[in-house]
Amino acid sequence: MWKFIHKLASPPHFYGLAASMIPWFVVPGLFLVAYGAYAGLFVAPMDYQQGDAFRIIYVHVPSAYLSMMTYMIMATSAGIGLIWRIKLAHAVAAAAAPIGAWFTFLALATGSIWGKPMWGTWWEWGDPRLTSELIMLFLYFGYMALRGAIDDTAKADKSSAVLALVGAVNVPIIHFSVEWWSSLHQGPTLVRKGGPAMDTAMLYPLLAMILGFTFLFGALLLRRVRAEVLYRERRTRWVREMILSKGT
Amino acid sequence: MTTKLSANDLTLFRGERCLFRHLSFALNQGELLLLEGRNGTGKTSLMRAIAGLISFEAGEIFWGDVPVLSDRQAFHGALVWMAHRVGFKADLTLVENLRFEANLRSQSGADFDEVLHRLDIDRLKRLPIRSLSAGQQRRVALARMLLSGAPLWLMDEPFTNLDREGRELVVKLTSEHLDMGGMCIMAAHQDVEIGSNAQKIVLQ
Amino acid sequence: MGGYGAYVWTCFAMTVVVFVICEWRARLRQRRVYRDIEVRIKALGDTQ
Amino acid sequence: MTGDAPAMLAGMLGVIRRDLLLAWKRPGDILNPLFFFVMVAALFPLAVGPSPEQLEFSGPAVLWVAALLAMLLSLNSLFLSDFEDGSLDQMLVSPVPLPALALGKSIMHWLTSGLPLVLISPVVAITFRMPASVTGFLMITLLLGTISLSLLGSIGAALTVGLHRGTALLSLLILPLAMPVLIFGARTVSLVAAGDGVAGGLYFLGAYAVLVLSFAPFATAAALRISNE
Repeated sequence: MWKFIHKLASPPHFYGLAASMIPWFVVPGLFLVAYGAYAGLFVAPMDYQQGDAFRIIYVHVPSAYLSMMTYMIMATSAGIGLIWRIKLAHAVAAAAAPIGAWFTFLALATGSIWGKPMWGTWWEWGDPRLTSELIMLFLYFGYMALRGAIDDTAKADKSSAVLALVGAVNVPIIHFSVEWWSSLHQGPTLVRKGGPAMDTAMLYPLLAMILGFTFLFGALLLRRVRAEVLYRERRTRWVREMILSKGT
Repeated sequence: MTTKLSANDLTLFRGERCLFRHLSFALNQGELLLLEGRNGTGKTSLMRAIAGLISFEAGEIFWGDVPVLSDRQAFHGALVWMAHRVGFKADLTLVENLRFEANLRSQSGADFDEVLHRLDIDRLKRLPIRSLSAGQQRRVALARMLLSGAPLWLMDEPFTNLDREGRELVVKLTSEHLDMGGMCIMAAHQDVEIGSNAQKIVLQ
Repeated sequence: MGGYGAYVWTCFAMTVVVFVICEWRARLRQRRVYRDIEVRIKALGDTQ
Repeated sequence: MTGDAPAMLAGMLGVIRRDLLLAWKRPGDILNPLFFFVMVAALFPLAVGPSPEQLEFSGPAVLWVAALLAMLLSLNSLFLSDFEDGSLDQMLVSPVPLPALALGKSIMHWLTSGLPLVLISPVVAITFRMPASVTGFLMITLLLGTISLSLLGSIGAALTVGLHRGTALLSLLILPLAMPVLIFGARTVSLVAAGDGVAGGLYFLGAYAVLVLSFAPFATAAALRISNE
């Protein structure tokens, strides 16, 4: 088992494998997203409270979910890299951060656009989800800034891993504290997005979107990790031989 | 005579640059290891790596039979390091600095005043390190080594900034330490005549 | 879209844009790294 | 951790004693963040206007934000001089487990910048027309909150020591992590001012301080080893 993991994590092996795996993520991802978007936009019935504006959740919820999941992936692989000294894990963490930041941004932007017709304002501090997404974005910025500030890759890997782990401990606490904070807020009464009892015609497209986003995220991550691995292995023989023989 | 410190197949990188590959050595009680090489060949890096401050790309160091990384405290309890920067607080006095050292590592029990007297810094006791000359500061660093009970001395360019008398003192103290079964790893770019059986590693 | 069309379509459009940007950045990085290595190997010749 | 407790305690107390001695010889290092705290707190009334209701309402928030920023200000230098003069190297090769020394540094940071802030806060609170009962709670929340901030901040200071863009980077790393402390600290004081219950907030601040205490010294130690490579 251990041997298998090591083989999988060996850079040349991974580099080749990742390239062949990308289509396996892209194709189902595109299918699911296409179905989810079509069904979400045109088939799912209108929400009786929010009207058609609720259709924004078909992109907002998956991106919010991905922004959290990406942080967890980042922190987990950073931890693996730190403890077992697996370089590939550090490469995954480095590759995940910018993607996670983009999805966090997307979740923020779509949430804010959803808020405009719902609350009449682009930004509502009283909404705990938006506020913790904002803090999430700051966490990503901090992580990427620390990485950017350290020239030596190995050192950047380890330093940012410590930060990612500390951040991972704090993420649930930040959520909890923001929830507590907004529950005291005497502002506009908020409409829960979606609501507890969701019609299946509404729910299935959402699940398809979440799954589709995850697949596409997987493809993006693989592509980034490949570039990251190539950069880290730039002095090795296998990269040299590969480039000399004009492979990709 | 048992082998206390041994290094196996060490490879060290600094950033992009490979300083050395497949370096091995073994140090027994009473032995001296000299690291030689021009500036920038990685003497200091090797010493920092031996002390556990930098990680090797490959290879391992053993203290006795135990890998250093698996019992850092045992190894650090056995070494004292005279680095290029003396590592004292410039605003604190000599005594205050050495008292802090006593909190960090076990002491040999050598008489404090006697050690200072021997190093000819006893009149500087109450002065802040800032007002000492570079050579005097090196002497205080020597006092740290003598006061600690550590058997392994790491000395990075111990002769820098010292006058002839001071250099002779370093040689004398080191040979005494070796005679008592201590060990020493010394980086120097000048020839050092200490003891008879010094090993040498020349870094290129 | 019951008067919310602009909001909904903007969100979906932004999503597409973000995916495209992510994909584009990833490809760009891959290409840059690859080219840098290629240039270095050619410059160094067979010395290394 | 296999280190024996007395050695750890001796090392930790040694660090605290040494750094307190240093602070005593250079009082500016303690006073500057305090002046900063007072000045930032003075900026708000100047910007907002002298209306008493508004000051009373925004007082807890202003004091908390000012305290948070003042803590950040003094963090940057926490490990810097140790890093520059080589004493960090000596600490890293000492047999005392590094987390104990890191904890010593955090405690020292709290003693020289957290505690003075707590002590001076009533004076600033008076200018915001804060009643005495509320001021008491302000001090308690600051006391608990600054402990967490010192411990969390040590991690950031250890991660950024030796980097050129240290100061701005440090804020970027620490501020998001400090949000829970700010939220609970400031809100609890506001709640007291509004006559509401406060137990929840205080429990949270206390629990959070304990949680941070349990992992921050280890994270700081790991970060120091990495940064000093």
